[in-house]
Amino acid sequence: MRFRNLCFLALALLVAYVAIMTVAELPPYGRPDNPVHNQVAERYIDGALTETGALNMVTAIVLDYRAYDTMFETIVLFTATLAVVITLKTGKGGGREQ
Amino acid sequence: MLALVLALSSGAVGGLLVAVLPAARSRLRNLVVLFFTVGGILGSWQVARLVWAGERLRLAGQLGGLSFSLEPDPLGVIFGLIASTLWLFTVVYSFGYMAGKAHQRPYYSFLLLAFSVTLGVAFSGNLVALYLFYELLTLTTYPLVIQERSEEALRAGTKYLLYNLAGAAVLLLAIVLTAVWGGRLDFAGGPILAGGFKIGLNWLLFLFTVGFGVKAALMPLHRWLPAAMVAPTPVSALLHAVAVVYAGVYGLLRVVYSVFGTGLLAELGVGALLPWVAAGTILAGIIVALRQDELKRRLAYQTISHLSYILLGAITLHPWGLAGAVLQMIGYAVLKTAFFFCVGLIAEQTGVTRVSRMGGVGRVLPKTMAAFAVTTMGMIGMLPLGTFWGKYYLLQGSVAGGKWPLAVVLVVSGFLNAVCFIPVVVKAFRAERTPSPAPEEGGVRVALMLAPTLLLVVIGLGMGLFPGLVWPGVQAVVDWFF
Amino acid sequence: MPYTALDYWNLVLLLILVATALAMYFIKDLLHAVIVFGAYSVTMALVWLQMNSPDLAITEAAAGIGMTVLMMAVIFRTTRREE
Amino acid sequence: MRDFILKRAAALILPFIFVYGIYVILHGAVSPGGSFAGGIIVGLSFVAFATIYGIEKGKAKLPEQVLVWTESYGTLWYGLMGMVGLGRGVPFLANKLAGVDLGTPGTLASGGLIPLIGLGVGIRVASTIVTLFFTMMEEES
Amino acid sequence: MNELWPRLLVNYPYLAAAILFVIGTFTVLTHPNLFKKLLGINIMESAIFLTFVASGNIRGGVAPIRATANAEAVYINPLPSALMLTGIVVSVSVTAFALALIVRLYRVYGTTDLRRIVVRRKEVTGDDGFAQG
Amino acid sequence: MTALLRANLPVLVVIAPLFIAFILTPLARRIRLVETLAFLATVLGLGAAGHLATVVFARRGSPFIYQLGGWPPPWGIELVAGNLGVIFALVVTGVSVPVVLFARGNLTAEVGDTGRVTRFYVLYLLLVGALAGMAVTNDLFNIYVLVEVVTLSCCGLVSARRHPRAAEAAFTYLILATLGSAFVLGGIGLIYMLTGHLNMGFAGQELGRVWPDYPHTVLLAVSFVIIGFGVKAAVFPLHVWLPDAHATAPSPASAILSGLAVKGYLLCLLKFLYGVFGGVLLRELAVHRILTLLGVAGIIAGSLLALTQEELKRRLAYSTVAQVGYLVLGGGLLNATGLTGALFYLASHAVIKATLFLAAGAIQAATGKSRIRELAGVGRKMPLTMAAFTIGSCGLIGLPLFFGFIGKWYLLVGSLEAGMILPVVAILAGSVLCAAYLLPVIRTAYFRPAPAVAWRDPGRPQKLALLLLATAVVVLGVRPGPFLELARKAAAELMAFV
Repeated sequence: MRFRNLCFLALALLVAYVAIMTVAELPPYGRPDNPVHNQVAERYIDGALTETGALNMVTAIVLDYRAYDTMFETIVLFTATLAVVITLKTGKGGGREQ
Repeated sequence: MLALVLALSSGAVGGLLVAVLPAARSRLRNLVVLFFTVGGILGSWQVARLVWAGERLRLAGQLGGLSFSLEPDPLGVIFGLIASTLWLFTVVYSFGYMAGKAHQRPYYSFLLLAFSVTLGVAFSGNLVALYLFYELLTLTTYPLVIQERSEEALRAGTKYLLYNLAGAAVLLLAIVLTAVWGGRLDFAGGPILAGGFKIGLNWLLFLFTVGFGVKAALMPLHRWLPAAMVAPTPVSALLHAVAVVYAGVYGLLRVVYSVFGTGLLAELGVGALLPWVAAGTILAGIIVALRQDELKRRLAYQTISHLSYILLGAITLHPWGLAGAVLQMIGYAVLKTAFFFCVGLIAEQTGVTRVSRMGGVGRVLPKTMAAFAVTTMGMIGMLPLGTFWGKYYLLQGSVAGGKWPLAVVLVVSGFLNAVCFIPVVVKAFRAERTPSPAPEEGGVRVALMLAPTLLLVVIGLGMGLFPGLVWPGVQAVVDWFF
Repeated sequence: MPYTALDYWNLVLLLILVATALAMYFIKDLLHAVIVFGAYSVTMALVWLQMNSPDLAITEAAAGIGMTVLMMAVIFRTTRREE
Repeated sequence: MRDFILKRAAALILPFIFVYGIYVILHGAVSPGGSFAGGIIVGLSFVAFATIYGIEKGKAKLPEQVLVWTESYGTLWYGLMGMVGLGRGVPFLANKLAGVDLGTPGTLASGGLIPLIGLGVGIRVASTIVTLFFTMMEEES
Repeated sequence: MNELWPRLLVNYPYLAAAILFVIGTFTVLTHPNLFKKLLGINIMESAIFLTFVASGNIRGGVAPIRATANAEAVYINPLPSALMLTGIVVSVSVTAFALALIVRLYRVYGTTDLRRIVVRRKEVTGDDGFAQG
Repeated sequence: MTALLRANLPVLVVIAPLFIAFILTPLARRIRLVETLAFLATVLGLGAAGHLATVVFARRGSPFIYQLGGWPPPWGIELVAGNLGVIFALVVTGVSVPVVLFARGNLTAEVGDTGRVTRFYVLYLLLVGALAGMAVTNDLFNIYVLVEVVTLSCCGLVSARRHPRAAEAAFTYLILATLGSAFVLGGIGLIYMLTGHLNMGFAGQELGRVWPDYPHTVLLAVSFVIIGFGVKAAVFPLHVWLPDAHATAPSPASAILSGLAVKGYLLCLLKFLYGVFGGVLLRELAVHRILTLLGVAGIIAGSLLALTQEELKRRLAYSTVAQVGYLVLGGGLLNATGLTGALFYLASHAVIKATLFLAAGAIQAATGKSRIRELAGVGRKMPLTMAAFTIGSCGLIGLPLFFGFIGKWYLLVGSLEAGMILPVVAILAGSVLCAAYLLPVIRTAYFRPAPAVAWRDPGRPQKLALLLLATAVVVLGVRPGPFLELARKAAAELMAFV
């Protein structure tokens, strides 16, 4: 157990090193000229009002531009409910399992 | 075309039919088995006739970019004829041998299936088809090996499977390499790789040798064969002396003449090494056989030795060598089957399975022992028998191919064969002690076993006295490749 | 780039996040760990408010604090709290 | 018996929490928050009710069958909303393209299908949360 | 090195996220208690959410809700926020399911500690449970 | 009406099972209706996928692009039903039909009362829909959401089994799979930060332009994606959860988990590696070598581990680890032949593993035995079940004329084209080992004396399901032509990025 923990620790340190190098390399935080602020984001910002009628751009994206994702998101929630029920309601006989 | 389909499907249909027949109806089953075996024989004779007449039979299919074809040529036809003809004898012998034994239904069912598969090996027109039937042959004969269902049989079966499946895997690799380098896989149209020399060809030949060598029981890969002798005697006779091992030998002949071609093979280092592997196997096999007390094991090691005769002939790369190989294939198959039948008869009637207890058997079973004696002479390669001619051409071929030490090996091996079996015959006729159970020569059961044995011996003698009977077939093979 | 007050405020929040995350590993009492997780969620919601994502902040507050922590607390009524 | 004050306070506060949740759901297109946050708030108001007044009363308020229905048909509702435009030859989940009136931005009815979808999702999330808690709370009994 | 530090200081939210991620992963993989594993998963996920959201932020920007008051405002990128909204719901779902499983495990084994579960597996399920693997 | 359906085919494949799933829960009392509806849903999905295939064939190479909500690519979510999508959609829907047929009237013993069975079906349909979604989606974040649906429904299916070990297996699975999702999401985040796009095509283009500026980030993103999907798809050293989960799940669930769910993640991995990162980057970072090595290790280790298992379902589960190795290996060869082989093998393994697991489930249900050496005589008492198992085994071993062979052949040729001998050896050794761990089962079932107990073949729907799958193994093995053509086109589609 101890040896395994040490192994994981070493692995985590390795990951941390790469992560730090990556962090140093990533586009600087909070700049308006970063790659993410491209034409995609611009259209969401400028077009949300006219194209979807929502003031809140996040809602516009969630429920209109990327509504398909949100459909699956509700499905995830639905799945989780089903899974919880199927896990906990083991049927007749209370907590007994066969 | 119809003949080809008939030859191939007859066994499979019969096998499936037997599998669904009720176990109790043994007489009906025997009739069905006989009917479909004869059907297969008729089909294969018809195929042979057509091929010798120069017709081109071809059944081809596409398997996802891989062509898959059945196209018998003279060599395949010879193998097919040997297998199908001997199958009939074996089936009749089995009616006697298996009578009253357990698990008859799977036995006949798989025997017929293996018949189809063996003919498939013989008639396959490209490497993919050959690989398919080669692999199927392993799987269909496995239940026959474990026919006894004893622990020993199951162990032997596992060994059989592992050796052969591993061999098939190596073979698959070799085939893939051939496909990548040669661009095609069909046998028709000359050697596949004749186009040019490549560095890896030595390795390819090595892989092919290992792949087919497992079934052909080349010496370091032979260990499954003695183990598989736990099977019932007809199975040992047919499959492990003829059909299965010939599939390997046949594959090697294919590799030499259809995949590489004699020209290319002569340039390869491994190709030059092969005759010596074969020669080593010949000698080692028979020497090991000398030390076996159990009769079937002795025969098994002798099989290993004799299979390499055929290889030896093929690898001399000389027309006479090839002729000798084909002649040996025919003659040896007939006599070895008869040999095993004799051993089976002896064991069934007197319970003797060991050389050391053979004394006096000749007195109680004179006909069987006479057949035994004749086949022994055949194994040595004496004149009035078919194997003589094979050996003669092998000797000629090795000398003509410039490898005269091989001829010496052949002669020595003949001598060792004599040492191996003549004393057994002498002991059987001369020693006093009588084996305990009373023999029952004369019943229908024994007649069913004895008749095919004697008939085979007669055929062997006939081939020795009138070699012209088989010569046209041999000639066709030699003409085909040279 | 000089830090503004907002950045320092952010830094403090992030440090709290790291500290609570570490604390969660070491705390023995599971209920306490869950409470710390609640603190972690609140801090996260604040961070997101700082990062101009009020939608996320509200959702995190509802989901992370309300839902997850409450669920875990409900679970502790049946299972053992101690590690 | 167990905490009178708590029950009184809950009776006062919970309706407001509930209404606030509905408000968040409905104003998803206008202000921060949205159907998920709102749904969770609505759901948690019921959960709090069930925790304080006992799970039996909670179940009496929201029978299992209702939960099952809202759960399933809430998700279906989303898909049906997505199919509004299909008849007009526009793709699945289209909003403006489907010819829905977007309304006046800034008002509650703005955004075409967005509030409708949002309402469905909100109810669905709420019922999910209630189901989850009820299922887990049943454990102890 | 003198390149590294200024860049790290600029990207401090990412750095924090990386640290959180490592802590979370470590917790998931090494902590024997099932609850702590679950908390670790949550930490991991929120670390990634943090990365996403930070990448969409702009210093001095405003929240992506169009207000009539200042038409000149620099709105931040709304996409990461929208995505992470989904992410949070997913993580809540996973948490709920994992809690349900923990309850069921507790019902069977009477503990939430992996080490003890391994010990009790044999006596509860009647066989030696999971083979090596 | 037909025009309407035709115009919406790509999304129809996805939502047909989902929509029916949504209405099932309230119908729990009428279990027959639920079963029929579930069957209908999968048949609908198969019909849609088949229709989609003909449409895509008719378009001669240009994929069927579907913009959800009418939003054009960089903004909205785009579904691309190319050959790759079609092949996977066909596999998913095709395998799901017999599996749901097998489950009919057969789940009470393993799952429980009607409410649980209904929820099992709902989870099953959600899984199928989400997998079909994976086939056609072309959006990074959409993949993440789909992956989560698949993960949760898979874990739900595992925990549906009423067995103490099921919860434990499901928990391990859930935790590790969520760890994997977190890694995947991290990878997506890094890609998004560098490119600003979530559409795969745009992100791939942009990444191909900017990656020299961010070497570490790209490396981290690649490793996140590989680790993430590797955990979920049970690529060898990360496979620890798989045997427990697949062996304890109810049999239909095992079939679908081993046959399809794992493949869905692999498909996503391929989409990421080829579609987003692209061949140049893969070569630059030597990712393809790593994949090949992982594949080789997986084949050998998985097979050897399978060999040591005594329980039939566990043996099959470890076999899945080995077979995943083939697919990863094929993905790492970076040539069209290898990819063709991998995609074909993906399909064949889906069908074959479903056959094997269903047969194993039928055997377990009828005999109550799970260990291999207790199965003596099953072959004679349950002829159809065992015949299906035998056919499936032949396919998995890779005999010619069975479904598995062509895929292996192309993988072999592909490895040789890539000039690597190690994968070749591993593939062949894998075949032999596969024979070594499957044939003893068949031997015991057929050739050992049977005890005097009345075991029977399962009921009619179960028989029909086994028959369908076994027939598919044989028919597609004898006539792989059209399917192979599809796989080849799909591989060409992926290779277009290299």
